[in-house]
Amino acid sequence: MSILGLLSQLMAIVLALALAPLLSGWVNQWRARLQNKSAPGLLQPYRALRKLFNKESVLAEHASPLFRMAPYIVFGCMLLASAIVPTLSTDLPLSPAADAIALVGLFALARVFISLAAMDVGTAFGSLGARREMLVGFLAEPALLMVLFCASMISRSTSLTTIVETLAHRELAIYPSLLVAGVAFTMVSLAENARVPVDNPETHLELTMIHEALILEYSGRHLALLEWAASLKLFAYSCVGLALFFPWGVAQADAPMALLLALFVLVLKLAVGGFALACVETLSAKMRIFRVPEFLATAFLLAVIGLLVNILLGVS
Amino acid sequence: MIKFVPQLINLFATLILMLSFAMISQRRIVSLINLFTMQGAALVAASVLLGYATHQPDLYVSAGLTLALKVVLIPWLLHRVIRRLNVRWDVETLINIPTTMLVGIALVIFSFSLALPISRLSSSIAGGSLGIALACVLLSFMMMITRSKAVPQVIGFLSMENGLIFAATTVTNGMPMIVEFGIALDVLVGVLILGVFMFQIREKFDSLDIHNLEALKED
Amino acid sequence: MNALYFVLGFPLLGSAVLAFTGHRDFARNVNVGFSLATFIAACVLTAQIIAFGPVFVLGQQFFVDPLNMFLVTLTAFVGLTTALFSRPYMRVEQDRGKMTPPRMRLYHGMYQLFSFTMLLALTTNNLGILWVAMEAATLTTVLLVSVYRTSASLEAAWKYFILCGVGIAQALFGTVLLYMAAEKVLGSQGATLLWTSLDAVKTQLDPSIVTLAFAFLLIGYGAKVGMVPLHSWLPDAHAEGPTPVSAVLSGLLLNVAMYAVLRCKVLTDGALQQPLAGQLMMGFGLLSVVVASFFLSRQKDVKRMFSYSSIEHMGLITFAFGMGGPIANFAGLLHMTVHSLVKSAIFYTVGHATQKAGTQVMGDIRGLIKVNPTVGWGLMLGVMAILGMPPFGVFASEFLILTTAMREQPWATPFLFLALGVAFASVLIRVLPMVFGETSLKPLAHPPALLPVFIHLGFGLMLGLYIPPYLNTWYVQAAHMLGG
Amino acid sequence: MDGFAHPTTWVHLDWILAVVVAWLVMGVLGVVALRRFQFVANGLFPISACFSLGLLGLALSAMGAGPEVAVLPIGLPQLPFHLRLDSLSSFFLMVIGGVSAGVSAFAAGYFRKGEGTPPGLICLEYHIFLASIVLVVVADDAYAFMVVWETMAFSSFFLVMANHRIPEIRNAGYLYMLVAHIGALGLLLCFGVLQANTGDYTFANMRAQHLSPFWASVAFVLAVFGFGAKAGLLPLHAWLPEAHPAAPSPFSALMSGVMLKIALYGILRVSFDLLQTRIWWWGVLLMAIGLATSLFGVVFSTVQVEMKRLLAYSSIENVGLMCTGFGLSLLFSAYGMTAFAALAMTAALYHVVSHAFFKSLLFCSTGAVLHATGERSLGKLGGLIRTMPWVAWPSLIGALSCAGLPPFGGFVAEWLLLQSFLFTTGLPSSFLNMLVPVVAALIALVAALSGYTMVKYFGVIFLGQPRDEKLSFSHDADHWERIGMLWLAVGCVVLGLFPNQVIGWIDPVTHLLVSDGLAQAVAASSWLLVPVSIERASYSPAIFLLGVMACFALAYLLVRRLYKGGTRRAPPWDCGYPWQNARMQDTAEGFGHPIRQIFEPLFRMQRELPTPFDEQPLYRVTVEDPLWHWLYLPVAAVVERCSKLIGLLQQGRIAVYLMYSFVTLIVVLLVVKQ
Repeated sequence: MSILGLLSQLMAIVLALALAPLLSGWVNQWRARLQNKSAPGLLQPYRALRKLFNKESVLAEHASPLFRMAPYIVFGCMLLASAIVPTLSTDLPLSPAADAIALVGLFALARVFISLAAMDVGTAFGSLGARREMLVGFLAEPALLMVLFCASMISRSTSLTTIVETLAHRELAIYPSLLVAGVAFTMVSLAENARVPVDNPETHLELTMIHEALILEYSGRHLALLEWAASLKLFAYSCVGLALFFPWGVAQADAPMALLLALFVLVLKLAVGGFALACVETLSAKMRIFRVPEFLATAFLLAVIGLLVNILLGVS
Repeated sequence: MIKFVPQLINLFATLILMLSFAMISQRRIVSLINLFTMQGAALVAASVLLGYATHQPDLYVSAGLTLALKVVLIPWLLHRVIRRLNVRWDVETLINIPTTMLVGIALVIFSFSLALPISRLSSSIAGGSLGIALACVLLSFMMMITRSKAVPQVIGFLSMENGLIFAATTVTNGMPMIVEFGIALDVLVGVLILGVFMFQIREKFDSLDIHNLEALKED
Repeated sequence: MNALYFVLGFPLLGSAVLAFTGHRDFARNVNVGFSLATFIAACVLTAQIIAFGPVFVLGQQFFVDPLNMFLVTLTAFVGLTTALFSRPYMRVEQDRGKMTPPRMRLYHGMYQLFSFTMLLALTTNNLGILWVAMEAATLTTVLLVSVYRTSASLEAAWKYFILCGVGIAQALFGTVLLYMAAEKVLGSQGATLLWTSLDAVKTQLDPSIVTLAFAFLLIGYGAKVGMVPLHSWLPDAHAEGPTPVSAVLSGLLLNVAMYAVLRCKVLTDGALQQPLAGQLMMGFGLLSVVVASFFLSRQKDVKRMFSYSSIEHMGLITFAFGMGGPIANFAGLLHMTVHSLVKSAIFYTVGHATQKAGTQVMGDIRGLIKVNPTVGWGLMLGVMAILGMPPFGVFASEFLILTTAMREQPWATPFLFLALGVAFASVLIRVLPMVFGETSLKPLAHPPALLPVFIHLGFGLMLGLYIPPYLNTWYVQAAHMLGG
Repeated sequence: MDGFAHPTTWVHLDWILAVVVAWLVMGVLGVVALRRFQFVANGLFPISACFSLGLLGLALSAMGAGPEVAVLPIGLPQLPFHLRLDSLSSFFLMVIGGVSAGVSAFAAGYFRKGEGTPPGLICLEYHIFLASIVLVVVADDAYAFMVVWETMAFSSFFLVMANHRIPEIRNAGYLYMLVAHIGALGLLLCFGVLQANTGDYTFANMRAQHLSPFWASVAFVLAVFGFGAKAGLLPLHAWLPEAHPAAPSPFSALMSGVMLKIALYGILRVSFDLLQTRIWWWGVLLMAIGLATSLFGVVFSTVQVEMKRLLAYSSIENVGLMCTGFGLSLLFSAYGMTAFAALAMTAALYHVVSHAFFKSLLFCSTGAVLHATGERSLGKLGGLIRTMPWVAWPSLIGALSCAGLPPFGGFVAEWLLLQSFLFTTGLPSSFLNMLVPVVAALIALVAALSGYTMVKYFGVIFLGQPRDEKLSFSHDADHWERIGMLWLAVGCVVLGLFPNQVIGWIDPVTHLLVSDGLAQAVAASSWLLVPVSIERASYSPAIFLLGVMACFALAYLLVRRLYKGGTRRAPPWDCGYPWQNARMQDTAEGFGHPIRQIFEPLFRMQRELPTPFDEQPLYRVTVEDPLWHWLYLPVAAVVERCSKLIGLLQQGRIAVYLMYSFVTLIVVLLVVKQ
């Protein structure tokens, strides 16, 4: 538990909190520009959060304590997830606490709580959203697990820090299984973060919305927390993607000065990632809800094929 | 005289076989009962001859017993039953007579081939008659199967008893007295019960046809 | 003065007394009294046998050894409990006018005579007398089966008499052949038909004659045991007579017939070196188990169903004795005891149930537990026992039979597995609606005598969990005596 | 009880027998006081719960101790009941003790006056059931095992038939008893093979036998068939969703939580302990059956509309997962990789314990709901969290644990299982290596789907608006029921947060079965669960929970200081449609609709669509188990046809009967002639 480790852990958490809204703001800005609309400010999400934090929170008459507790739990899970994923350096005291499978479990826990909270209110929209969220969830989770398995096959370990270390500091070799797993991962992250092909983050149209339906009943500070958690989730997913597929530039345990360099590299990578996401969103149209299972099933099979390829080619 | 006795015994044995063959092909009940009486008489004669040949007094006792039962008492009883229930019309058979005859011959051949190896070893003078006794038993068995009236079935059963008694006396020179007596008693009581039954069946179904005794079956 | 005289004397005396006073009220208690006397005499005889070992009585005419000793006690005991059961049963039958005074006289007289013939068959040493006693047993029960004078009972009695008469005749032919084979070895003085003398000299008997003799004896007595191709009379006879008669027929007469087959098997095994007798019995046993279990699922009448279940259990016993070997014989003997105890208990409860419902058709008997919990639970536990559920003794013997069969005759186990499974399915599906669920039955006028049922089930449970040492020595000695 | 030493010098086994005797006395007391409802409910059941706690303590203390042997005088003369307590049986005793304590306490509050069979009789059957379960686990010879095995089935049959007035319950009881008996017949034959013609049925003798691979495989397949029938593995599972909902809830909790595990104990005892030879395809067979069962179970549990059937199918799914774990461990030990075999075995055993706790908790909660509302179908429930908080929160813990979510026991078991699957790449045969992705993927899918089911279960019952007016005045669980559910919930949480301690208990069992254990790897780091090595994988539930709680507190403080606005209560957002009512919430069928659509070929559905002219349009879809029409009904039809054929044998004519005996005589004479 070196001091430096503790420092890097704290930095990671603060960084996540700060950068997450910025990342979603950046993506929204690029999306608007690509659709040649006038783009909202880069700091728009921060202003929205401050506004929501000051508004009065309206609760449904018979909302149970679960309804009020859910936002905090979801926010806590997302924060812990982004703390676990090695973004700046691999010397994180918290990372032995949870490996890849625990990370997937964490996302599942958050999803279950937000769905239960949505059903708690008892309106048609809430339960409809919960059902759709669970539908997406139960297909995306195994796919994500397979992707993580594929990566752990290569580094013979499921703890994220070891994966990053082995991939980053081994000689540059092209792993075909990682290519296939990468495609699967992008499809899963699109579904999980309610991006366009699966669900439109901004829409409030009852028939199409999945993520929005869950947080329909929330307002005031609870809504703020959930919005922040959503952006944190996007941030965590992109960090996992970077850790698995573009691990270079992450600081080692014994190189404190490298933290600054790692920060710069991380911001650059996130920017490029954000832009790519915006392009994907503008290029693809939203699918019918009954097409989503096929979309996710293909992701799932791609991940399994990645694993098979990994075994077939017999990584050393 | 002594040396004639084995041939005489074999003669009576063949007579019994021929009678049971005739009983199979008989159509009328009254003549069926007469044939059965004749078979009983032949059996008595055989046991008397055997008793004389092997100097065993208890064979005479068993012959007397058979005479009393199979030749006198049971035929009289059957005739009385037939008169009381006026069952005079002839015997209905399930399969026609010629086929029963063919089956009968096949049975005789089978029982002979079965009994041949044994009869060679038998010590008693009438060893050969084991095959005939077995044939009688099988023929009367087959008669019971092919008859559809109660009285012919009873007669079949009794002629089977005849066959068995004949086997007992010829093959082993008679069984101990107590056993003979027991067998005779059982046969007598059996016939009495059958008679009682016939009255009840007659009164319940007002006919002695076995066909109406077919209610108990798996539907 | 050996206790055997009393064992045989009391039922003979009882039948004489009851033949004249059978129709009176106290006749029922007299019947119970005589059965109790016979049972006590049997216990005294058992004590003697335990003390002094096998004994000859009346100059070798009667011979009592471990094999028939426990059967004698069992017969006397079940005779006593059936008498106890028939007291309320017959009173209800009388109230309903189905049993007129002459029929009551016939019933009580024949009942005692029937137990006399069975005890005689068990204890006699002379094969001829054994045959006569078996024939007499058939005669006494034929009248009992047709006592109700309905067309069905008449038909059942007729078939019973004809088929068993033919069977017994073949047994006589077998005895004659045995007599012939023995005479060649022992000379022609009277002792040749005594089983003990035959047993002493069985290795020198001529194999071909003894095989032919065993074939006839197996077919003859097999008809009485109810082996499948010869079983057709059994369901009709056991279902049509009054229930105490069916209980005694199913419980005891089948055991006595099996005892006779066993006596002959011992001689045949001695004469022939190769196990032909065992293989024949296994064949018949397996056929009986499989065919009877498939019959079970088609039954509508409760007593017919349980008589088919008797055929199935006797098939299992024949298969066990056919396999031979100490464990299989032990299992066969245990199965005989427990089967007669549990089957008679079932017939008692079924008797009361049919009287309550007024019909034997299972479709009309519903919700016994609701109407009379003791009858309902008695029937449920009895059926579970007969189907081989563990705490009861039937499971113990089935366990031994199946496990030895698995290794010695693996080819037979799929058939046994199939048969036991189908039997379990078909009996349970009929009994469950009878015992559970809503009901429309009215309680009986006279309280049912259910003490015998729970005594029997108690013994069945005991035999399943703890076999007393002296009973165990009996079985081991008898199993050893049966060869292997 | 031969040679009963003074109580103080009793060994664990004697104390366990004392508990068993105590239970039987409880049962008899119950029957004696048949109608005195108060005495039975508040007197007997709580005491038996204390005895269960005693059993739990005994099992824990006996875990490390060496095997103890005892002989009871009852049983066949040459074969008295042999009993043996080794680490495997003490592990399962721990499961029995823990779960039955909670369930007995819950049952104390569960009984109401005048329902079904008198509580005294149920008390007897219940305690015979408990006693026989304990004896099954310590039985050490074939006869004792079979006797107590079927007594367990026998007594649970009567429990299932508790309220036998309803015809469906009678049919369920019949099916249950039939499959149990057929399974037991299979076991009988398996023990017949194991005794290898020596006539000695003790397990010690069976261990000493060296069976040829053929006979060993026959024994193994028979054991899997026999125990599978009882555990509810795929082809023979049809009785489980019928029987468990039919029984009163506390007993279906015990049957689901414990009795299915006893069947798995049987598979473990035969395949790992009695059979010395281990062949690799055994593992593959067990894994295949396990996977098929779990996938089938979970898919069907998502589409159920009756809460207890939903839980029964989810029990099938969990049993399937455990079987997969055992199969993998068997595969590893067949290739001699004991360390990985120990990992897979620990995963499966962990799943056994956690499933026992959370499934009985869920069944108890359905029991409480059923008693409060008298309604068992999900379509008429909802919003019970407000009127029954004491039932809702423990069942939330149960649901999350069943879904396999991180802080609870279910997740640890899944985590270990997935870890063990990562090592199959070390297997020599390439075909088995291909196994990894397929099986791992299926397990992940099954875990995710069970999450889906649990959201449906908890959401539809406890959250949202009550779908029926009479639900609003449903009373909460009484104090006994609360104690029972709290005890089980605490069990789930402890299993979730302290895996190292639990693996310490499981270690002697894995040492017994696959002669290797995780203990030394796990003991190295007290708070961190490291199955093989630190860099390979590690998971620490305590830190994990601490992390989440810390973030929770951070957010709460952050918001509390920053936030100035208050909170206001208002009617829920109705998007401009004022006549929204409770019926408009998503129903149970609705929630299951996507699964029905995706896994369409697996179901057998009858759909009743209303015609446009109906004034009362009714939409109903009934989902049936396809195996009924592929396996069970054809078998019944074949039996029916055979018995009809054989029925012709008995066709009434005496001449035909005489023909039978005549032909038999001829045939036998021919046979004898040669």
